[in-house]
Amino acid sequence: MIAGNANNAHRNESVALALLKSASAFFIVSIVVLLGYLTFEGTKLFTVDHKSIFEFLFSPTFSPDTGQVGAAPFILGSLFVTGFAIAVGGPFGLAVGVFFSELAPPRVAAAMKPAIEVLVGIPSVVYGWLGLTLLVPLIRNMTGSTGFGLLSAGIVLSLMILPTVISLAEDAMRVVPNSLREGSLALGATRWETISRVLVPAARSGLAVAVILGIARAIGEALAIQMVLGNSPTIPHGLLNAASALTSEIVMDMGGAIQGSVTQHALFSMALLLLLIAMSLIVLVKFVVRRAT
Amino acid sequence: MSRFRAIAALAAGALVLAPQVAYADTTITAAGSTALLPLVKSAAELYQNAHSDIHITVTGGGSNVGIAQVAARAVDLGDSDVIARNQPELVDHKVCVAGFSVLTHPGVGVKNLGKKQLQDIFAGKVTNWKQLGGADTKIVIINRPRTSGTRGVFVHTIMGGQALNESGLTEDATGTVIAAVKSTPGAISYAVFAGTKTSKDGHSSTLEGIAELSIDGVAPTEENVTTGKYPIWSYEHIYTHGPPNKDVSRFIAFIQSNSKLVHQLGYILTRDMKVTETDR
Amino acid sequence: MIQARRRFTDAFASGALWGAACFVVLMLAALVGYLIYLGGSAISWHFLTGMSSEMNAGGGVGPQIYNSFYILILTLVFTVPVSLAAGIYLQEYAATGWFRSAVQFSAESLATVPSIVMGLFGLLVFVQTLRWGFSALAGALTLTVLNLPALTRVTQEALASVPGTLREASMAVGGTKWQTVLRIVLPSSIGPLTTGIVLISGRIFGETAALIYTAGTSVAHGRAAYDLSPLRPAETLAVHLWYTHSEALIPDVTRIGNGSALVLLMMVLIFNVVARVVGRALTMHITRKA
Amino acid sequence: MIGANGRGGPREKMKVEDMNVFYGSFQAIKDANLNVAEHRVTALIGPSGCGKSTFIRALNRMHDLTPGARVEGRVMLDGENIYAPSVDPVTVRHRIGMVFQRANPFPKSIFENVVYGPKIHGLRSHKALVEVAEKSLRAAALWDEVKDRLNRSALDLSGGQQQRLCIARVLAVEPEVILMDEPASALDPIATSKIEDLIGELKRRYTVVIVTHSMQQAARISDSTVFFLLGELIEVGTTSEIFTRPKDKRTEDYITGRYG
Repeated sequence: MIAGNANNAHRNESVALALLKSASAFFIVSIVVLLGYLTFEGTKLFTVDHKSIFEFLFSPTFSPDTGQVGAAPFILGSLFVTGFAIAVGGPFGLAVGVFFSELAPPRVAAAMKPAIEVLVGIPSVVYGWLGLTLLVPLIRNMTGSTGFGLLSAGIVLSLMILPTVISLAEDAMRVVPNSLREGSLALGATRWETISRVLVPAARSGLAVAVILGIARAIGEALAIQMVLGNSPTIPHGLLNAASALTSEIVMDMGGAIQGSVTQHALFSMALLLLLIAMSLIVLVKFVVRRAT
Repeated sequence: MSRFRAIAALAAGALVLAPQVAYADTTITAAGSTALLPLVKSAAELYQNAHSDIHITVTGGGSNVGIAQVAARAVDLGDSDVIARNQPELVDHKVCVAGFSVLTHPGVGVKNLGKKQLQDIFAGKVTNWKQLGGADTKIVIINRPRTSGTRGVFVHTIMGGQALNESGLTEDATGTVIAAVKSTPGAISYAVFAGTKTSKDGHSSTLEGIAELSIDGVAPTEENVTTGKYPIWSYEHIYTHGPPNKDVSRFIAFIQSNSKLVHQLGYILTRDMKVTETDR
Repeated sequence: MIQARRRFTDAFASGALWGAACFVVLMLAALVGYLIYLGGSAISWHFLTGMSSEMNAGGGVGPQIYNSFYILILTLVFTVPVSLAAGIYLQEYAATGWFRSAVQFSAESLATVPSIVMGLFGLLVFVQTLRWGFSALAGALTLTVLNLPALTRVTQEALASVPGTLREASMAVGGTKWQTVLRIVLPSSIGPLTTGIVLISGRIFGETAALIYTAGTSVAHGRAAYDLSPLRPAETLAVHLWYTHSEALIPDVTRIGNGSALVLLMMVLIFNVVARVVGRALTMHITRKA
Repeated sequence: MIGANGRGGPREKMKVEDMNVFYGSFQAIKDANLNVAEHRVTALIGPSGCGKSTFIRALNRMHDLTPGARVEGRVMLDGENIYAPSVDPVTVRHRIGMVFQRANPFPKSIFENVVYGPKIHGLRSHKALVEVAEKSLRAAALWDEVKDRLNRSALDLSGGQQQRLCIARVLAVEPEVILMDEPASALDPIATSKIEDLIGELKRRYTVVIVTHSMQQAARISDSTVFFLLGELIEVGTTSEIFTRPKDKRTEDYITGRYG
């Protein structure tokens, strides 16, 4: 009597669950196919073309037509612009995140936060376009260089990672229990002492995650920096020099790489490297979060 | 539940059917050389005005892009400044000849250079215009990426086996090269006549904001190209994957036969050439 | 003495934080102002609806705007059902277990894949392997994979905002889980769900790197530019902004660029405002809370 | 004599045998045994945290929805174990409805709230749904207050009206047993007394089990009373017995206010 008079609902339930599960499985399939494809294509440089991984990672000459596949200029370029962005945009973003969580009166926060969310939504080409029409001429006039180069790209990227860092930093600060705030203030600490000695240390793993995800955002950015970086496939020796990054080189060369050519294989190796960096950042985030709890 | 099932069926149907939906009319796609781009694009606009049932989309990307994409059947036409080697499936249609200028920022103070001097500049051995008798300005080399046919022609005709120094800027296309040379003091680069010259009443002149160099005293003019005195030129090719179909072949013929357009844009008709490529 | 120094430090630090926040907002205002200044004169009815011209000055971005919306809608058609389903599964069904962890980790990993790498993947799979060529469909499917994680997260958060008591109430009258989700939980989360979907639509609208080698950089001429077929090259507005710059064949590339950048910015603003207003209105309508 | 043990009195509707409930490793209910008489109101009382809510939620398998919760032992409904593997928990909840501590109307119209259950159980005809809605709302003593605004949002109702709507919603699926988890705890005295009057009506057609934090309420409305303490079912008896002659010292202490 209790069992089985809801057969129809039951069948729907299991059909629905099967659908939901297959939609979820699509994620696993996607990442596995993506990783598989990129690993397959990205290792052909070493397995089919017999280039050494050492050359790919450390050689400064990238000229696949003549068989030289050193990606060091791009790796250094990516690391540099990302480092620049996080060195400038990181502290700034953290500060603004702390501000929103701890200092901003609700009305000020309500007015300012939509602005930050607009920043997130601005397409990267628009940042690139602004860099191209505003920043590059400015730097050219101020320094006498071409204006294209690491400095321009670094500044553009700093701005682009701000919203990510700000919102994650704010979230990290907000989960710190109020009792800590009250406890510190009750001991006679000033607001700044409370923030710097109690709240920031308490939120440090969340703040670290904010910075790490800022790095992930920066290292994957392609067009905005491609437009202002100057795209010179050489190892840069100064802030004002043109350079190239992993992402921007892919943008430049991909369309013309003949299927199965060394060039295409090298570009896929670079894409694979980017993916591995991005995924190791995720693992790092997991590690930081796990250690904190 | 039936509603739910209907939605699921629709979604599945959309997924299966979407790729099957075909064009209503004839479509021709072209990609490749940015040196040939002005001609193909202009021709496409004219051709479509006359044939409203034909859709032509044209993109650049560089000669190697054109060859790669036509080989992969991603486009119908692959435009190239250089010959596609070892790809027997590609059929070559020579459409015209293009000359290429060496162009500089107007402030460099140099009007003529020898081939050897050009090699020294582009190999990075000479780094200041002062060393060549010009202004005291750092030389900024602006290259095209490796996929560029213009770059291939330049290296082939001028560099004599030396590698390009790539520490300067790299620009995607003819248009961006010209924009970058205009705005960068000390800049030097190479680009197709169609990009460096403007034509008015049948007379062509150098585009405002840049300077064109003579090479060993020979000015970059159409006449000097046809007689073979000026070194940097090449045949412009349109490749198809196998023999073209009727529509594609008509469009190619339209480009080849439109001498007015070819002249107006700074290209040279193949029949006007007094030398052949092997003479170089 | 010490008190005074502490108070000074406090005031100084607060001032610095205020300064940083104001700087960011002023910077945004400056960027927006600059783009309006640059692009304002470029935008006209003709610019917004006109055919793009590749050789002559005075072209518009009509086909590009059309393609942006076309690809956006196509992407949503694929993304919304899948991420709704995955979000429901993760939030309502899968409490624990290896499958859930695997899905969760896959989603997080997908979320960090750089869009240019996703574009490369799309090129390889849809354009080359499946031989669709550069097409709106290849672009939309690439964007689908790119945006699934974000939309799934939005779904999860929207579902989490529905009080558990409503689920209990449905169960307590004999509702199955699926009935509960479909009839109670989803409708109750419509506000935040809408906000999230519209915000992500804004991002899809402006996406570029993943589209260059999937949807392509060209549009057809004439009325063919407004073709409904998903298997045609479909340059979007954002790609157009990048491509006009990278090709720079158009004589008035600066004007087109400035105008396109401003249109993109305005679209982002519109998407943001719509997301907020509509989401809030729906939430209020549903929950009767002011 | 009215008793919960079924001797000579009313039929036994539900029977709990050796029930243990765990949240993870924490044991919330220890070896509980109970008989629930048909057409009677059984009240569960005890200090907060004593497990009475946990116990009542185990009676219609609501714990299935709580991650980490586990129920051992048997709960018989008309002689069938609702925890048997062949039993569908959804059907169990169809027959054993539940009303919660806080009113939880769906963010839908009053009408849609009431007919939600019948609809998901397959009733399609609009006419039939309208009839069910009126019948249920009348039975929940809400009809006169809402009959003119059935299409207004349920969230526009007052707290007391919302709770009676939730009761109507349960009644609409015609359950046999109604479980109530402190249904009046969030209500003002007037609304509370309406709910109490309603419960008195309901027992003529249904079997009611109610958790209450108020001993006075238990005394007013219930036929038998169960006392819980620290997860243990201490004592069961007729309400008058429990309140006048508790057998267990701990029950007496609670009744006389020593547990606060």
